[in-house]
Amino acid sequence: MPSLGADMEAGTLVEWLKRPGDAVRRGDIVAVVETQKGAIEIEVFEDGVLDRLLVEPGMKVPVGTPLALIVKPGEVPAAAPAAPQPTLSPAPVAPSPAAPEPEPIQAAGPRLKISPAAAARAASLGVDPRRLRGTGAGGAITLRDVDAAPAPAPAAPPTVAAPVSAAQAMRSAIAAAMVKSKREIPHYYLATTIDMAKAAAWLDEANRARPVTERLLMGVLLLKAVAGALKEMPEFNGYWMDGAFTPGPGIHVGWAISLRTGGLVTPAIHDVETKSIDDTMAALRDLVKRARSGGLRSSELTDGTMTVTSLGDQGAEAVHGIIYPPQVALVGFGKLVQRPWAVDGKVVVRPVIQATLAADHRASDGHRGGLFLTAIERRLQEPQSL
Amino acid sequence: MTATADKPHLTRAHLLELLRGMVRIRRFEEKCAELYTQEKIRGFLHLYIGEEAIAVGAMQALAPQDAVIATYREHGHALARGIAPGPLMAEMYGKLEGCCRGRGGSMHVFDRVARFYGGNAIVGGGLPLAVGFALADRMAGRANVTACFFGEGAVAEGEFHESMNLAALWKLPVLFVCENNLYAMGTALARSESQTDIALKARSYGMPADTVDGMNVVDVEAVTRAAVAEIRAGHGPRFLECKTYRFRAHSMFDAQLYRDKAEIEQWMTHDPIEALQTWMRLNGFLHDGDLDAVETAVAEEVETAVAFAEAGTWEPVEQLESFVVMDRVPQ
Amino acid sequence: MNQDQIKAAIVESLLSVAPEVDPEKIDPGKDLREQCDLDSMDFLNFVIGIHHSLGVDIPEVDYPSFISLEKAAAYVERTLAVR
Amino acid sequence: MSETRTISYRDAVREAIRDAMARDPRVFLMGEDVGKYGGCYAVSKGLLDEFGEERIRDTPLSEAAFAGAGIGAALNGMRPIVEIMTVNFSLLALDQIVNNAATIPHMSGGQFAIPLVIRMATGGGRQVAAQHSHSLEGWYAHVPGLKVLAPATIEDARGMLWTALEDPNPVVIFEHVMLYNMEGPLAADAGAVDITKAALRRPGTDVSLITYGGSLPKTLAAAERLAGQGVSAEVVDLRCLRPLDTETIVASVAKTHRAVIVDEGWKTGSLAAEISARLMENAFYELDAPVSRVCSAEVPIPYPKHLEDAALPSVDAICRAVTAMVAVR
Repeated sequence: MPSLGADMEAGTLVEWLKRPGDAVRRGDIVAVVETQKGAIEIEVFEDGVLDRLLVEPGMKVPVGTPLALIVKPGEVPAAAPAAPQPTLSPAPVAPSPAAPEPEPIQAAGPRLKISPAAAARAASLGVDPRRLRGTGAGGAITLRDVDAAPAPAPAAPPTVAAPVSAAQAMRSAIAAAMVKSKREIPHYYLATTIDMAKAAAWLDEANRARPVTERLLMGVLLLKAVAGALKEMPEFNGYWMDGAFTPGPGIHVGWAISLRTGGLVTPAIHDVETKSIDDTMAALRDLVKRARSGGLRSSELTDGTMTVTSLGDQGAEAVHGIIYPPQVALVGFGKLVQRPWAVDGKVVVRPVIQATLAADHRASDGHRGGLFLTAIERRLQEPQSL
Repeated sequence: MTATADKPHLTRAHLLELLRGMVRIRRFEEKCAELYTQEKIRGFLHLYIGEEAIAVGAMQALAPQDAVIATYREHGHALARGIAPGPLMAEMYGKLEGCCRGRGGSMHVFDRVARFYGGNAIVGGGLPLAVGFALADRMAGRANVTACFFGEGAVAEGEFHESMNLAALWKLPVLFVCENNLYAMGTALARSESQTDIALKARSYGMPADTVDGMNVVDVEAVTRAAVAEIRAGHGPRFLECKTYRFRAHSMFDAQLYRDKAEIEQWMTHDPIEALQTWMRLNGFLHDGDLDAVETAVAEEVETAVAFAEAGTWEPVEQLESFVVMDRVPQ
Repeated sequence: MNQDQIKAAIVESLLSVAPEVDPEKIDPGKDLREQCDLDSMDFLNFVIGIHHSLGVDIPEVDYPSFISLEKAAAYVERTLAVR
Repeated sequence: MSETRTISYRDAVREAIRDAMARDPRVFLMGEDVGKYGGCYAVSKGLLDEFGEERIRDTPLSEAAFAGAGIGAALNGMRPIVEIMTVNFSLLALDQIVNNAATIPHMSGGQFAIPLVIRMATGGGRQVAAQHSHSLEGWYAHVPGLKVLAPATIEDARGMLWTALEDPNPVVIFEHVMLYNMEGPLAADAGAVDITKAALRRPGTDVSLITYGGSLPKTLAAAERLAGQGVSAEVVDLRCLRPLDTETIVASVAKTHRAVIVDEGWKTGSLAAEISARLMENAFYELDAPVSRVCSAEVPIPYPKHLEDAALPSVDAICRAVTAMVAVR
């Protein structure tokens, strides 16, 4: 029974494709074996004649057990070993076929120097430790390194030291997450344009009285408005896992931050709906600053319960985002623009913003999505209550 | 026969009891040797054959509340102290029904009821324990005696001298019984001691000491009774040197290269059992059929003991670690 | 505080929000937000950094004065001189 | 919190002995110079006058005999406290302690227990050289059938003895010579303490410093210094060297992910080695760095002060071990 993978301990012979007396050539498929990973064809690596079958179909035998005897041309058949014994006979079938699983990237290299605790945490977070640089004694990868590592999904504070590989790693992580999202999540999209005159006026007024360190940005009003709407309609806050919706443990809003060195991260601000607007602003400022300097923790990068992406004043007017799995919703804001706007039957110029919702149709429907955008809009008309 | 008088009462019944006590040890141990070759008994097996008069004679002088501490050659003392042959044999088998659940084996016999505290297989190691036993009795105001048996090999150990000194210094109620069989395993006394008069060593600590023919059970009993009476009266420790000889090898795996066959044969003419029989017969204490009756009774005891051991069970391995840490002091 | 120290402090604040930037390559006369791809949050952090290191208060209406390194340095110099 | 008073470790041990003697007439103290002299370390000073020669019993220099006598007396109903001047001298009594005290309950199939307490001084630091300074408690901690304690605080010096006397097993208590003069607060109503659990002497998050006995004050001092360097060290006092409280050790390391063991014994075959092995067995996947040990240099403890200092674990050595583990960035 050939070892078809490091974790294979035994296999069940399903059928023989050759009979005793048949000539076999290197590369021939002689049997089918059922393993814990499914049925696998068994090839031989010798030329000769199949002399005797040692294992009957239906028998489960450990790896290493001879399945059959092959007699090479001109060779006299040796006495068969008592079947099935895990001993080597003159010419056991298929001693070591190519492993069906792809080999780990560094399989042949030196053993990775990583602390046991760091290895365990990396495994639980899905972080590939071979991509990390160790800062522990002797260059060992420690818990700190794992915590500071790019999360497996779109994430990673790039370091100046290794921009190329980090950026590549992030790119591939983003690619994996986005492909998974587009493949698995049935997105639906809604959009609405929101009059931001009241919010802008309130913001100007508020900031005029504030020292520079306490000033607010429009982004924080948007964030608070979304958090309030999420509290009202919790079906947009949480995860789709194992075929069902699980509400998030809190309203932890992921904030998409585009990195100038490439890629983006979506670190979460925890419990936004219970934070004051000033605290939310402080958290957001801190988060952006740390995203720029590479100080984000991997846990921040993975525990958002929904995501907001705001393109800001340099961006486009609307964004139709891709949900970050296993979340179920993403709200996008375009840039603030001055547009003609009908008020009381007259056209006036107003600052407006386009809000879009990308939502998982498995978790919610379009009608509810519309109400959700409306809830955001309503909140932005009462900025003093945010 | 009362056990506390300071002189033996040489009645026919008592003499027969002494005879039976020695024969019991002899036949029991002969059976042990046989069982050893059958691998029923393993480990070390040290036979007392030839020295029976000492254990049997000395035990006559002890009361039930007294304590006995012996060595790894202690089957004789255990039987003479009243430990039943069945549990003793089961202990040699290593069976759960043994007097120590089989955990001690031949060299480590303990019995709470008999106040029998080993079974100490470190030569000299039992002497400090005896001092402590006696100290406890003294402090608690109990008129008990602790009898401590050891061989002449122990005399070379520091623990012997420390214990002699401490017992004498504190006037503790200890009876030290040295069974001088002339060989410490294979080393003759003269090859290991600068002073071969062992009683003299005890006297040097101010401890009264007697030397007695250890092949004569009546003499041993008489001397022991006198010593125990002194000790119990609060006059401090006493020392007995019993001259004796072991007829068998040190243990089962011993070619006896260290002593002549002629020497062994010479000593075997002083067999304590035969000596008692002869003396009893000469003095009219041994009647026809007495010997057969003793042998028959003892044979039955030994047979019953072997059957008891054979029928015994093995302690479950799950209990391996019990009694390492005790959860209470057994009362 | 001389001009060089002021410029150094401004550059340091810029680097705290855009660590990947090479200060040598910045055109002191051009818009920082375009050159360094700063968003509003970065810009706010940049201004706050200058406030912390140089001790000048910066009203929101004066944000346009920080659009380039040159303008920012001139603004700070002026403000400090007035004090 | 009840009222406290300041008391030395020495006086706390004496109070514990006095308290035990008063509580139980079966208790007595036996050892070299415990009576007339007042104890080599003055622990039993004054007790002879109070309790008399029967119960405060000077012995000849016969470690084997009086340790064995303690075992015999315990087997025969008493609750002896045997004092051996130093652990080095206890080697003369090793036969009795290891071959008798530790084996008889098991060999006898549980027929007997040995409720005996043996106290002895241990450790270096007083320039008394290589036959009075060693830390051999790890040897005793190796032996099944013994319990081994190392009181490192005033409270434990006061409280461990009575609990040990109530224990049905032979208990060996190691008092580090450098602790006798240590003074500290003790609750007015201080009494018996648990002898099964290790104690958290200082909480921390970055590294667990696991120690016992005379090394505890040094370890606490090191933790304080490390705090000034931004390293939060947790200090675990083993208290009981056999059986070891693996649970507490593992819980601490599971929190900090790093361990430095401070043990005045020699490194080779030491208690520190045992603790390290237990961390491998029970906390391997919690470890973020190899376990480190600060032990005595592998030399007989020398006489000159500068060499003795260099041989024993020090605050500097502990800090260095921690820094090497925590601060590499």
